[in-house]
Amino acid sequence: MKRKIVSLLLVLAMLATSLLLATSCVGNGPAAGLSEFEFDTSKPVTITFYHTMGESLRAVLDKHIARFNEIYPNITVEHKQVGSYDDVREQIKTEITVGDQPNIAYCYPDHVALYNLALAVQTLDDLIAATNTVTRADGTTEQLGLTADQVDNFIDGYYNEGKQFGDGKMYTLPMSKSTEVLYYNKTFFTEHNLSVPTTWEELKAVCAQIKEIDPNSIPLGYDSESNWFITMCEQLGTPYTSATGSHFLFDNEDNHAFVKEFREWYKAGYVTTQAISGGYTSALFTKNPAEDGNCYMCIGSSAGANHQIPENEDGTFKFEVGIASVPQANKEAPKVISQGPSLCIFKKADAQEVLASWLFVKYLTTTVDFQAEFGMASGYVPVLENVTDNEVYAAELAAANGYESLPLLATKVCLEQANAYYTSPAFNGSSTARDEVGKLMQICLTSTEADVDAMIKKAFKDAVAECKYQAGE
Amino acid sequence: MKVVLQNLTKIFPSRNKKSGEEVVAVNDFTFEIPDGKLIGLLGPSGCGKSTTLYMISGLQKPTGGKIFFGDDDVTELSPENRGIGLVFQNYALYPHMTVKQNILFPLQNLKGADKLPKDVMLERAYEAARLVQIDELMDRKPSELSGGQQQRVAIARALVKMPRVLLLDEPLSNLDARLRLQTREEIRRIQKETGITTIFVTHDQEEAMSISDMIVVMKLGVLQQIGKPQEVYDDPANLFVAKFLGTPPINVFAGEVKGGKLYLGEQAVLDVAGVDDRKVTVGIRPEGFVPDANGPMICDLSNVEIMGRDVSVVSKHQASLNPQIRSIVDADSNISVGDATVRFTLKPHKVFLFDTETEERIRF
Amino acid sequence: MASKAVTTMNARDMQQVSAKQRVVKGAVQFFLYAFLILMALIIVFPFYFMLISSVKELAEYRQTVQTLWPNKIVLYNYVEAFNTANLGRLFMNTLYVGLVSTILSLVITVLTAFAFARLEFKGKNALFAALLGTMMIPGELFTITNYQTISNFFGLKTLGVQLGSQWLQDVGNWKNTFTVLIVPFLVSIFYIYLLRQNFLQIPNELYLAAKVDGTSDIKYLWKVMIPLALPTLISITILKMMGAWNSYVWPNLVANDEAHRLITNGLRNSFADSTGDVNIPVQMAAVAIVSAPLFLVFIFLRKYIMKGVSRSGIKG
Amino acid sequence: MVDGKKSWKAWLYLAPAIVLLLIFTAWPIFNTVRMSLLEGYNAMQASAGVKFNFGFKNFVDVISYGNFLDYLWNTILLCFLTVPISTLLALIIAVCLNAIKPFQRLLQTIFFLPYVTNSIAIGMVFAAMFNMVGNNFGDPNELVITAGIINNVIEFFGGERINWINAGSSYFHNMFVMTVYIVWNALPFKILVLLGGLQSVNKQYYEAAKVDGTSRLRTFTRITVPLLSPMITYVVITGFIGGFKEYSSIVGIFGNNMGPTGDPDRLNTMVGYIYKSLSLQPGRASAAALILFAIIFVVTLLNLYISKKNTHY
Repeated sequence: MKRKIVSLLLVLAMLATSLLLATSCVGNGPAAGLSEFEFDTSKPVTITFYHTMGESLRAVLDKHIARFNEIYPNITVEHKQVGSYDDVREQIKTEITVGDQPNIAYCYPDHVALYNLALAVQTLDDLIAATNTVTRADGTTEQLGLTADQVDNFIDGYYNEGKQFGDGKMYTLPMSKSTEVLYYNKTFFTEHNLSVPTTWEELKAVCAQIKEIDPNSIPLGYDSESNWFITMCEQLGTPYTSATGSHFLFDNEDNHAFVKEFREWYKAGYVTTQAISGGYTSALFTKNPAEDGNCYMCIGSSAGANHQIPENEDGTFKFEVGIASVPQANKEAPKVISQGPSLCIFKKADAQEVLASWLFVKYLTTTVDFQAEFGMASGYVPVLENVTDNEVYAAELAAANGYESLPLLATKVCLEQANAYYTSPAFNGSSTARDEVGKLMQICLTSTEADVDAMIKKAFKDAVAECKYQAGE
Repeated sequence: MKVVLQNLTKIFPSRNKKSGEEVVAVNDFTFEIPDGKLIGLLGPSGCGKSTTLYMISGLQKPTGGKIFFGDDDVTELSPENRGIGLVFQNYALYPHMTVKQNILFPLQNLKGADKLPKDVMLERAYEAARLVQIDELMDRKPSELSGGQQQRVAIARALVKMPRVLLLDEPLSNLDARLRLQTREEIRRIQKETGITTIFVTHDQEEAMSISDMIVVMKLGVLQQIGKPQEVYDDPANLFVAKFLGTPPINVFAGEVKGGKLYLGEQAVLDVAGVDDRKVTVGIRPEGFVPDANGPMICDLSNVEIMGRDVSVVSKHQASLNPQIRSIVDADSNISVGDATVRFTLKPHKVFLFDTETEERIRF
Repeated sequence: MASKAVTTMNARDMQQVSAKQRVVKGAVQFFLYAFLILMALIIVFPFYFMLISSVKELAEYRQTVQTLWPNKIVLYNYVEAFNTANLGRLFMNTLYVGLVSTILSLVITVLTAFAFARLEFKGKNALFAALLGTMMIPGELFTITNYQTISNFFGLKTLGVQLGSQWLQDVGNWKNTFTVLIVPFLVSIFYIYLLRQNFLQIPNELYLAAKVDGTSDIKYLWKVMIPLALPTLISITILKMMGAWNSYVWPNLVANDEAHRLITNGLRNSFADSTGDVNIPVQMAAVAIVSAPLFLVFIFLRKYIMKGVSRSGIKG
Repeated sequence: MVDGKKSWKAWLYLAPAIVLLLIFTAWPIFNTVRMSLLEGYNAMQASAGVKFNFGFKNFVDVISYGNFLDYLWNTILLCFLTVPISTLLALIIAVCLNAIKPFQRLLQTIFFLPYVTNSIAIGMVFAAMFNMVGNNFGDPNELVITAGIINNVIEFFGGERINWINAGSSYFHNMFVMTVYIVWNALPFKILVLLGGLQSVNKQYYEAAKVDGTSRLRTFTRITVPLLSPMITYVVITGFIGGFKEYSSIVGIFGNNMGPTGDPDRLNTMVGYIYKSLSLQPGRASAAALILFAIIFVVTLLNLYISKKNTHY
C-alpha cells in the first residue's frame, strides 16, 4: 500500500514537472502586436541588455544611459556583461526556451539565425519605417523610425549586415565594428625599401623579398584562417555559403586552387596562422625583429590593434608600425570583412518594451558622441560615417601615429575603406561553416600527405559533410 | 516490582517474500516474575528469549498480549517511560564518551518534571559507579577499559536511572572464563544490594542455574518451564528441559513400560508403578547411576575418567539414544578400566519418563 | 624448498648469509628510494614549472632553451594576474557558496544516510540501489535540463509573467543567485553512501541503548552518530569546499554576473578577455593563485582529505 | 531491528534529498530519454511550437556519423592505455611506499599533490610544457623558436626533440602526451586507495611468507595482489568510468580544437561529441549520452565479472 502511494507520488511529481515545463515553453507567444507604434512616455518600462563589455566600456555605456534617461526617464535600462559572445548566445538560447530572453543583445549574424529558429527576434523594418513622432521629456520630439539622414550616416556595409538572412528583412543594427587590416613593420619596410602590398601577388613577392633578407623570419602572420578563406571567396567572387537553398557551396575548384596556392606559401615559410603558431600572431609581430620567428607583417583584427604595439618594457618602441588595407584579388572591387557586434531586439508580449528597446538601440547606434566615445574606449570602429563630427575623436584620429596609438590608426584605415565591407550570409549553421573552413585551412596548409590535390579534395569534402551533419541535413 | 507477561506473542513478518511465512518468535507467553528476584531467561539461540527481553524493554512491540509492571499496563509504553535499565551483550558503550559521560547520558535525557540539577546527576552517577566499583575509572574512554570493566560501566549506566526493572542481555558471554565466574557473583551482589527485579538472558544453563532465583526455560518461542533452578532440574516438565539442564547432560534411552516395570532393551531396570504399558523415552541423570555388581542394568564399559571426588564412567548400552552413557559415581565405587561390563542400579528420583511423541513427562 | 637449505647450513654459512642479506636489503632500500624519488620528481615537476614560469619575465620565458631557474625573479605577473580579476570579491563569493552549500549538504547527507542506515521503511534497498545507479550516469547529461529547470522553476516564472507578478518571476528564476550555485548540488549520492557505510559500522545496540534511555532519533544522531562519524564528515566538508573552489561549467552557465561569480570562472573570464598574445608567465601566475588556497588547505588537513578521497574517488 | 518505527518518519528524513533528486536528477534523466527519442529535437524550435517525430533517428545519426567511430576509438584507447598503466604504476609506488619507513609520509603527500589541483588550470601547465613555438614543423625549412621544456630536457640528454602536440605531430605522440597527463592526474587517487589497502593487510601474511622464504616477486604476485584485489577492482572500475568520460583533459592540452593544428578533432571523445552536439542537436547529444551510459554499464559489469572470477578468498 505504502509503496503504491510512494510510486504514485513519484509519478505525480514527474508529471507535474513535465506539465509545467510544457506550459512554460508556450511563453514566447506570437510576435508582438506592433500595429500601433505609439510609445507611452508616462508608463515606466524596464528593458534588459546583454553584452560582453568590459569595465571601461560599461562606464561609457552607463554615462550614455544617464543621458538617454534625461530624454526618456520612464525607461530603465538594466544591462549585464554575460561573458564572451558565445556565453551571450548560450545564455539567450536557453532563455528563449523559457520565454525569458532579454530585450536587447549583442549579436553576431549566426546568433540571430539561431534565435530565429524560435522566431524570437523582432524584425526592424516596420520600426525603421515608422514616421510617427515621440515626445521626449525635454519637450523635443523625434521620429520613431530612422530618418533618411540617419540611414545615410551609417557605413553601408555595416548597415546592410542587418539583412543578410535570406528573407530580405532587417534584423539588426550595427553597434561597433572591426575588420581585418594589414599591420606591417614600417621601420623595416622603409629600411629595405619594400612597398606595402595591395594585392596577393604583391604580398607574395614581398614575402619572398623578406625571406631573403631575414631567412629566420616568417614574413606574414594571418590570425584567422576562417576569415582568410571567406575573404578570398568574397574577393574572387567564388561561392562560399548561401542563406537560402543549399547552404554549403564552398567545395569548388576555384577555392581548391587558392587554398593550394596558400599551402605553397606556408611550405615556403612565408606565412603562419594563429592555429598553427599556437597563439595570436601579434605576438610574433611585436617580437624584437632580431629574434627568430618574428613576423614583419600581420593580418589581424583592427580591434586588436592594441596588441600589435611593439612596446619595450621601458616604454620605448621596437619599431614603427604601419597599417594598410588587406591585400585584394581585384583592386577595382575591394572586399574586406565586417566583424564586431550588432544589436538585435527580441520579441516581447508588451509592445512598449519593444518600442523602448528600439529607442535605446536607435540612440546607441545613431548618436555620434556615443559612437565616438565607445570607439575610443574599445578600439572598435564606429558605425557612423559622420563620427568625426565629434571633435575630440577627430583630433585624436588626426594625431594617430604608428606607435602608441595604433587603434586609432587602424580605425582611420577602416573609415577610409568604408565602401569595401562585406558580410557573409547568416543562417542556422553559418557558424559551423565558418569553423569548418578555418579547420580546412589548417589541414590543407600543414598536411604532409604526398598527394596534395587528393588531400585538398578530401578536406573540402569532409568539411561540407561535417557542415551538413551538424546542420541536421 | 513484579513483572507479569500475559499471552505475550511476537510474530515477525517473513523475510522471504515469496513464501510469505511468518516467524513466530514468541508464542503466547504467560508468566509472572515476583518482585525483587533475579530471573534467568534460558534457552538455545533462536528460542525467543532475546525477543522477550526486548519486548519487556519496549524496544519491540508485542504482536499480542500484555505486559504489566506491578499493576501498570506498560504494553504500549515506549522504553524510556517504562523505567527499565538494559545492558547489552556487547555493552553498547558510546565509544566517544568517557565513563562518566556514558553514565550521565541517560540522566541528561530526562525531561520536564523528571529533570535533575547537574550536581544531583553527578552524585547519582558516582553512586552508580561506586556500586559497580568503577568510580576510579570515571574519566577513561571505553576503549581504555577491560571487558569486565566495560561490563560494569554498562551496568552502572543501566542502574543510574534507578530502574524498576533491570534487563541484561547475555551479560557474561563476552567475558573469559575466569571473569565470568567473578562477574556472575558481582551481578548477584548488585542485584541483592539494590533489590531491583532483574531479568537476564542466557543460553548457558550453568550460568542461569548458579545465580538465578528463578529460571524460565524456552524453546522455539514456547515457554517450557518456570521455577527455582533446583526444582526445574529435579523435576523437568519435558524431555527438552531435562536435556537442556545439567552437566554432563542427561542420558536418554528408548524404553518400554511393561507391567509396572521399565525395560531398557531386555533389562527391567526400575519399578514404575502406575504407568500403563507403553513405549517411553527415558532420561537418567548421570548421578542417578549406582554401581552395583548385581544391578539390573548392564552396560559395556568404555572408559573411566578420574575426577578426584567423583569418577565419570563412560559406557555403552543398546537402548541408549546417545553413542555413550556418562555416569558420575563415587570415587570409592570399585570399577576398573579393564572390566568388560559394568552394572548399575538406578536412583528412581533421577529417572524421568517421557512420552515418545509429545516428549511430555510421564510421572510415576 | 627453503627448509632444506636451512637444515644444511652451518654457523659460518649463517653469518655469511646474514651479511649478504644486509647488503641485499640495503640495495633494495636504495632502489626503492631512488624509484620513489624519481617518481616524486616527475609528479612535482609541473608544479615547479608553473612556479618558475610565473616569476619569469616574458622574454626569459621565450628563450629557446628554457631556464630551470629564473635569471631574474619578478612578481609583477602575480600583480597582473591578481588585478585582472576582481579577486577579493571572487574569494568572498566562493567562500560564501562553499560554506552554505557545505553546511546544507551536510545536513541533508546526514539525515539521508541516517535513514538508510538505521531506519526501516518499505523499499529501502530498492531506493538505495536506484540512487547508487544514478552515479554511473555522466553528469553532463543533467546540465541542459537543469538549466531549463532553474530558469523557470516549476513554471513559476511563466506564471509570474502571466499574472504580472514580479515576485513570482523572481522566485521562479534562479539565475544569477547564490541559490542556483548551491541547491542543485546539495545531494551527493556518494557522500550519502560514504556516511551510510560509516553509520552502519556503529553497532545497532548503541541505538537501542539510547532508545531505552529515552533519546530521540535526532538527539541520538546529534550526540552519538555525528561524533562517531566526525572524520568522515570532515572529509566530506573538505571535498565539498574543494568542489566549490574548482567548479566551472555550471556556474559559468547560470551565475556569471559580477555579484555571484566564483573564482575559477573569474580567472578564466579575465584571461579570456585579454585577447592577443598568450602571456604564459601571467597565466602560470593565475594558475598558481587559484591553486594556492587548495594547497594550503591540503597541507593543514591532509589527513582528512586523504581519508575522504580514499573512500570517494570522485573529484571535487 | 527495532520495529514500531513508522515508515513516514523515515521518509521525513529522506524528504529533502528525495525532493532535490527528483528535480535535479530524476527529471533530467527522464528528459534526456525523451529528447533522444524526438527526431532532430532542439529546444529553440520546440519553444516555437514545432513538433518532432518520435523515433530512433538520433541514435542512427550518432552511430552513422563518420567520426563517431574515431571518437569511440580514442575513448577506448585512452581507457585501455591509462587505466592499466596508472593502476600498475600506482600499485608499484604504493608497494614501494609501504616498504619504506623514513620519509614515507612526505613522499605519500607529494604523490597526492596532483589531486588537489584545478584540472582546467593544470592542463594549461602541461600544454605549456610540451608546446613548441615556431613554424613549418617537419618541413625542410622548419623553424623552432621555443621547443618546450620537455624537449629541452630530451635535448639535454642528447635526444632529438619531438613534435608532441603541434601542427604535424603524430597521433602516437599526441596519445603519449595525453596518456602522461591523464596518468599523472589519476595516480594520486589510486596510490592512496592501494596504499590504504596495503596498510590494512595483516602483516602476518608477509611474515609467514618470509619464514617460508618466498621471493619478493612471488610475495607480490601471490600475496599482495590477491589480497588487494578488491581495491584494485575498485580503482580499475572508477578508472574506466572516468576514462570513458574523458574530455576536459584533452581540452586542457589541445584546447577546443581537440587535436593538433592541421588535424582538429583527432583526439575527440564520446563526451566531446556530446558537448559539441549539445548546443544545436540536443537530441543527438542525449542519444550519445545514453549510448555512453550503456557502454559504461557493460564495462563495469564486465569488470565486476572478471574481478569476481579472480578473487579467490
